[in-house]
Amino acid sequence: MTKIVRTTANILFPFTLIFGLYVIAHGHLTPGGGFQGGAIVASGCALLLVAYGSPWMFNCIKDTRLATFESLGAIGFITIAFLGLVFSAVFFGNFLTGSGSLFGTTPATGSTLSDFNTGGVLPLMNFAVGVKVIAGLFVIVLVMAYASSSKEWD
Amino acid sequence: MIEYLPFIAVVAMILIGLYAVVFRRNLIKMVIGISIIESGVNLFLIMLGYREGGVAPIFTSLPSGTTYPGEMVLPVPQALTLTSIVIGVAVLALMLSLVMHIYRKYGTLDVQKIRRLKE
Amino acid sequence: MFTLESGSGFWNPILWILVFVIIFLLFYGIRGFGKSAYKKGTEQTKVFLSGNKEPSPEEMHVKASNLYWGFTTSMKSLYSVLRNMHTGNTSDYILWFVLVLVVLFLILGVM
Amino acid sequence: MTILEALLQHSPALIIATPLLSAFLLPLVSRIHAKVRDVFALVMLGVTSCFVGLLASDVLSHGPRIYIFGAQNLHVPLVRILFEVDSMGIFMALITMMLAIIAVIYSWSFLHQEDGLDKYYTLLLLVVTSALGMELTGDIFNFFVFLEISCIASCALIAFWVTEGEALEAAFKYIVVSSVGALFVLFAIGIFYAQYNALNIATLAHLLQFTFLDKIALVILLVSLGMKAGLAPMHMWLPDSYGRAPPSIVLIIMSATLASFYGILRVVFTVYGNVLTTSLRFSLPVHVVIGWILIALAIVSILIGVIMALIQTDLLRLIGYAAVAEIGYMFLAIGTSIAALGTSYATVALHGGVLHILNDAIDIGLLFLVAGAIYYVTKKRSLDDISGLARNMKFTTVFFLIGLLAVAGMPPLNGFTSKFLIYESVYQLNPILSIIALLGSILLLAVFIKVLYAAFLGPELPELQDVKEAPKSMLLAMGLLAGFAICIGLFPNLLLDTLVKPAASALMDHAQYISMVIGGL
Repeated sequence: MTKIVRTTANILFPFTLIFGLYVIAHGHLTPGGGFQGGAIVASGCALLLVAYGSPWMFNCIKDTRLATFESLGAIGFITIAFLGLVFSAVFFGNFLTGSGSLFGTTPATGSTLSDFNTGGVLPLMNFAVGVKVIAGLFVIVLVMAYASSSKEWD
Repeated sequence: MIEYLPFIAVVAMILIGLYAVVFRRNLIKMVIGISIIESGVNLFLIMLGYREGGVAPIFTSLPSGTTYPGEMVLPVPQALTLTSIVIGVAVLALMLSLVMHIYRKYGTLDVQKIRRLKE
Repeated sequence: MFTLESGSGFWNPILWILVFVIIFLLFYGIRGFGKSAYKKGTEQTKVFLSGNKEPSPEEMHVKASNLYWGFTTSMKSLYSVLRNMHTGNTSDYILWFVLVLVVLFLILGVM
Repeated sequence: MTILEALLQHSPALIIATPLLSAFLLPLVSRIHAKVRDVFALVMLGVTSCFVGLLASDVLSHGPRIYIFGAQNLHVPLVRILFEVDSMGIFMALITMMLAIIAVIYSWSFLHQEDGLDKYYTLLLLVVTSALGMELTGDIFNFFVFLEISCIASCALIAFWVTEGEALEAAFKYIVVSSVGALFVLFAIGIFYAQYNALNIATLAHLLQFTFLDKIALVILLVSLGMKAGLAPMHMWLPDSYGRAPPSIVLIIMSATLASFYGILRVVFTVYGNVLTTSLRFSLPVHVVIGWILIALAIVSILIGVIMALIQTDLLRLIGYAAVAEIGYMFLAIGTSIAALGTSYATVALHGGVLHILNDAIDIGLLFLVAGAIYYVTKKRSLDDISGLARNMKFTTVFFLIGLLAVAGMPPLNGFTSKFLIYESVYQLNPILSIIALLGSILLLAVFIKVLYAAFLGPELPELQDVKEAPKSMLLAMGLLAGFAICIGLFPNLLLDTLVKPAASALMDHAQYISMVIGGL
């Protein structure tokens, strides 16, 4: 791609990243969450992919590493569900809510300013899903782009 | 009448999608057809949860003066739609990668020619 | 434990196996009558095809698609319908789905 | 509370969570060593089977159990995801675990030269998770989610031999068919939610009125789940994908297919259980109409399955058509039991149908494993190219004979026990149906006699002179299934009394299923 496209992609990529991470982090307060934010971050990565080409991207990051991250995200999600079983005796139990510790504040009902420190295990699950979706969607786009650009087609 | 309009749109989208799957010969267009069916079903689910004049079901940012939960739109169909969208993305990615590989093996995207398995 | 009742009949595998064993023993006994005339390694055990040489395995091999030739030939009209039905076209698979859906809609809609 | 009680209480969740967790751990485990990965998959499935067994022993003695995700008690409004486990669900879960363990044992030798096996085992465990989820869930939307997971994961597994164009074609057909089917299921779920504001199966069954929209939802659910179960004339994807997937995978896909069949049972008997006796126009009750629709489609399945199987030359594809016929028998049994609801032979038909689910899994599974063994040693798919294998593959031949007799419903093997119940009960509904079913069985026997003659008997071809017997783990897997076939054939009542009759009565007794949830509110 031309220098104009690459420069634009360079400028836009951090903003996309920040916005995606914001959507993941505020998943328990506003519309959005792990999947939506992950999709935004992955689309930012896809922007870089388009601008710089898949062989360059393939040199930067290996698809096996992304697959490992995807597994880690899924494992994190299920581990939190298992922790619910351990601490509150229910699978997927929300053992952090109301505890006063991490993400443990109980929010006030009605129109309040969003309190980030609420939601119990939901933000943690959003992070786990976010990691999985970023890695998963990006590996799909990367492998597809690499396969369709390779010379085997002819 | 106007309140039935979205449901007519749902049926129309499902029929358009089915038309694309059944009568279009290009594999990519069939995949698009399935996506249209999926959008139709998602629109249907979203319509079920709509309340006239309702606000978004966000617990902490209700406009002042509204009461919980009578004036929110229903959140459950939105959660269902979200799940369905996530699944739809996975199905779409899988179908497109299969189409890529099929094109590599068969050299065509015409569904009439991709029928080595028959009878 | 062995008897399966269906309300109008019953099925007992042990009885069946007993009958089977008895029939097998009978046949084995009958087979024993001819056993004394059988000598291994003589002309008696060679293949005899009216004096012709025994063909090679490839020539003797009856292919699976030729088995039941009579049945498939006599049912040709049925098979041509079924072959036309199984087009292998993905669109047709969905078309059948839609057709069955419409027919059942009509049946339950009339009811 | 002892540890056993705690495990029992949480076993519905653990049954889903264990294979799911191990599915995502597998890519990491497989980095250690390939052997560790294979053992890990088997051990995790073993642990899951222990939970299933524990839950089964409790459910069979103490009645259905519910498990609420994320909360201790039920609250109004019921928005929680529930798992409701009754005898029918646990019976299906046992079948799924049996198929999964045998498939893993088989794939040790069968696929040991292939690469990409870490993803293979991950997807395999995902399909097992989704099948178990479909069978244990008490929430209809959750059912849809597991249905879609099974579609996606089994499609990727069908395309496992990605270098063959036909495998890709089969996978594409499968994903198109099953995603369209699943989207229609979602549409039907939307119709339910629009009317009753509920997604829980028990609540839905409690509230259902059989309005016009419910009729539409019933038709959509019957047809789309029937398509996923391989009911003719929507069966065409089934021989394609069964014939092109690795045979160890066919067992796994079969468990997903049978879970869709279970979905039909659950929809008809439980969700529509209250309204089955409502009269429609011409004073015909609902159950007669639905029953005869299912019987008609079942007869079509049996006939198309056996007649098309007769002209196949590709062995795996041939068995795929035989699987269509076997599914026809299952639908014939439940169609009879619905059409004749209330009579004594309806119960017998249901017993036959439920037992036939297990027998179909064993028989067709055994035949696929044998066909896979033939493919493994000869690398040939077509029956035209193989001959005289019995000389070198003695065990495989014996297993094939057992599978042949079992699938054709010959006494004293397991296929006969369930088909006997089906013939006897269908005869009382309509003798002609019974005759057609018998004719189907005879044709099925003819089909497999052809395979026996073409593959195992006949002259020994020169290029097949030095074939060897299949490896030990494949023989073990086939032997296990053959052992099940003989045991069920010899002791039919043992299984019928312990598992099948409770499962059938759990289906018939929808009031108990409903009261488990409604009573707790």
